[in-house]
Amino acid sequence: MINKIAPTLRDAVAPITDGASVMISGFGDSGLPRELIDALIAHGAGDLTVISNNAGTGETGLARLLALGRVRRMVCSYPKSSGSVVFAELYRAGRIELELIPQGTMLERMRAAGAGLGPFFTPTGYGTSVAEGKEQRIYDGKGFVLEEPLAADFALVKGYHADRWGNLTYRLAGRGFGPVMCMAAKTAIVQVDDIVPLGLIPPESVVTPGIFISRVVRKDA
Amino acid sequence: MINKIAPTLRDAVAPITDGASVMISGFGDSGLPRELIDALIAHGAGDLTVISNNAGTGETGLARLLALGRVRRMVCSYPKSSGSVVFAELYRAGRIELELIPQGTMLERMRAAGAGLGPFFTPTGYGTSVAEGKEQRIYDGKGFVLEEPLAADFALVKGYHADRWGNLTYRLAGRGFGPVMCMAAKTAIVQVDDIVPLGLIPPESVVTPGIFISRVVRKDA
Amino acid sequence: MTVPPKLSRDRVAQLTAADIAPGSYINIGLGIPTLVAKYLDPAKEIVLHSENGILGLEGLAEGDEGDEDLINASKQRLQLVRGSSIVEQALSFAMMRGGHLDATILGAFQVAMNGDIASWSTGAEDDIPGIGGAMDLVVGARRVIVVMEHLARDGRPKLLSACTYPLTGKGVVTNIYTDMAIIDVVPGRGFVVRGIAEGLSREALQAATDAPLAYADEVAVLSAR
Amino acid sequence: MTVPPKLSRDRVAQLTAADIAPGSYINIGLGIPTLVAKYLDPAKEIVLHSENGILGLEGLAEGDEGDEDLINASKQRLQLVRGSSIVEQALSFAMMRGGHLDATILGAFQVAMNGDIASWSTGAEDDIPGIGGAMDLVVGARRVIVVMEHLARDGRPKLLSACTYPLTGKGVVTNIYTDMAIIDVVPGRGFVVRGIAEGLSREALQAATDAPLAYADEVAVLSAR
Repeated sequence: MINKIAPTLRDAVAPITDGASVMISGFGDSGLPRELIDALIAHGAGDLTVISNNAGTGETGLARLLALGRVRRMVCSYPKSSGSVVFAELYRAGRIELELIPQGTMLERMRAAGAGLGPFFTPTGYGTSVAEGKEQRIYDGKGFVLEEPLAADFALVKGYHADRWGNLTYRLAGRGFGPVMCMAAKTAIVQVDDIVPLGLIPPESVVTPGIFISRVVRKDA
Repeated sequence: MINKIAPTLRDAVAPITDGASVMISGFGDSGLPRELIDALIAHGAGDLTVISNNAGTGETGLARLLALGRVRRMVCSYPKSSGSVVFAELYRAGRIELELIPQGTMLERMRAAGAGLGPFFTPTGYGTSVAEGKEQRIYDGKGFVLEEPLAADFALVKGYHADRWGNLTYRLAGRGFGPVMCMAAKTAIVQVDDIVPLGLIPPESVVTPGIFISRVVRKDA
Repeated sequence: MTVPPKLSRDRVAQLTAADIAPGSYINIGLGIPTLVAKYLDPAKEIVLHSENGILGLEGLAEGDEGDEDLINASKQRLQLVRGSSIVEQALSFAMMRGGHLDATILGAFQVAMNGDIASWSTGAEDDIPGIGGAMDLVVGARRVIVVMEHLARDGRPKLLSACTYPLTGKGVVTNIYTDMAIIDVVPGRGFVVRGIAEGLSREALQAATDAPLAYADEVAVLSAR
Repeated sequence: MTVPPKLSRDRVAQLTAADIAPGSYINIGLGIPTLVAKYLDPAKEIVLHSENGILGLEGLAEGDEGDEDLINASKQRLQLVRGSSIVEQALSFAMMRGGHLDATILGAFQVAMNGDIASWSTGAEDDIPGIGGAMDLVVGARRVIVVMEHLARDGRPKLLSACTYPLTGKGVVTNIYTDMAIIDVVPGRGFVVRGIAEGLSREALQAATDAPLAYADEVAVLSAR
């Protein structure tokens, strides 16, 4: 019997090791897997590469993970939301590496990794500093930059409902980065509001099929 | 007021001109826009490039379009389903051009066109005749072939429900090629079982948002 | 000497909004652009896109707290309109990069006469860089509309022969709405003024612009309200 | 001379099915592979993938006509199981190419000792070529399992030193189940037999194979039923 349900948040993040790369869903506060991040903080893994659109705000969640010195490298598109104080301090002090990627390129690089594609040409960033050092090409009269797939060891994702096969729905625009991160990570770990009986999510309403998911866990487990 | 509803099938296909490239959804009989194909036959446009997974079976629909000599060039992955007699005869007689593409590459080339990407490297077909004459590259120890985006002037797609903004759902696995074809065609024309009032399709259930759609039409209109 | 007449932020937003065709799909960025939404005629059914995957947004009703999973790129809470849709973010960026948006309306630090735009970094040493979705928007939208003040806070021109800050996109801007003028970027011609604030002289506009200005056959006089 | 003992198509399918781990996501192709589904133990909850975007399929109940929008790659009508999902075809191929399927089980014209497979064209002049999803499956699935007869209809070996027909994929096959043997393709070693039909001699198996055969430390004897 397929059973991807982890009994607790703690169990869900247990396989994350020092030095791992971890994708974290979310766009600002929307779609952010708060409970899984807290579990990761409690778990203690460090020297992490975190791949997430933003770099945390305030003093909790991702910002706290950063403040505790657990993150060696941040890969994101926009680490300067208002309230991203912790990241700014670490960055100015030279205590964290930053790979800055246009958001669409970040999404597409993750999708390429999940979809088994190699590098691809995108027009985004052509003629800007983002393109420096990268292969460039004119195609159909337009400039393109070659970008590589972006995979990760783990993804921490916020879903809405899941069943024991790992079939997932998301809540409103909390969907966001979830689907591509689940594809691009070797081990996708998803927190949900509710785990429902198999068959309850209509087949056409499943947004991310269980094939991409390793573990699901209730956010209050 | 946005109103993408075409009053009749005939109106829906009216803009298709001689020499146009036309994507047609469907996987075998599933997801095939039969009524739009019949309207295209009645409309009379010829010298077409048709991009569709299969090349028609029996004597109706796409097979009839082929039999009438309206198609100059067929782009597909699998033109040899049982019953693809019309295509086989034309092909053996040298009366139709064929571009044969692995199905996943066909889908991904359409997606690239719709998503504004340039060429991309895919492992599919590496080391086979499909890769001949194409740029190839070893990446991460694996062989890849460079493939180009595949766009079209029109797409004829079978949807299930639509509203006047063109928001779409599909029926079961009839979904298939629909979403990528709607993205990749300049003008996406969609037949549906029913046109519903705006707001009736729940926002999270819309599979293809109206931004990708030019016209929707009831299949019996 | 009198202060040169300038249009209010709201007036600039209003002029921009008036120029969006009915039924357009548009993305609206931070700064003055957020005001544009206020002036869109509801009868025109212009659909707002937000990069996190939403098509069809509007401001919250008075007193409504909104939902944390219904926000726009500025992280403001909004609500869905009738006919809205929600998709995954990769598909949202396919809309942006793939030429499906009729227009993106955004602010900028600098715009050059060849259509270059600098909007994400001043290149200052202690600057925390952040790109977000801006590079995807400017490379993909059919029209790239910059809405900004004509002069920087320190009084330096923001419309230039060439940008000095790091670029967001190359040769992409199509129209500029400022508190002094409406200017199109025309390939081969550069900045072409098609509207000028009432009471503002062409000399004063040129003095505020660090690149040569051409004028359209018809130049509208933009009243203060 | 007696006819060399061969396993039935059903027995080959059964042996293949027994070798799929519980909870696997697998794709099953045309020919003998379709029989494999019949022998999968329901308790193992093995999830069948169909390239048109379905995960979780099973045969129709007796007398059920099925639905034209619920078919598999062979265009047979099937039904959904509890826990199934339906996605767009581009995402379905992302599963295939992206290494998310545990196994693909397909037929072949030829397999070479380096793992090359030829399954889509005999290269004959009047052949209508058709690739479908085969090239994506073999390049992406974690295991590529070929199920076929050991010899072609004309008696020629299908397991070769090198394929002569156009390739579907290069160096991709991991396991082969035939009516004579179970053979793994091991990089650097080539064909390694780990099961042989009861009553069949190693000499007879070698004679039916146009490439050198190595043997695993333990070679199972495959009974006729």
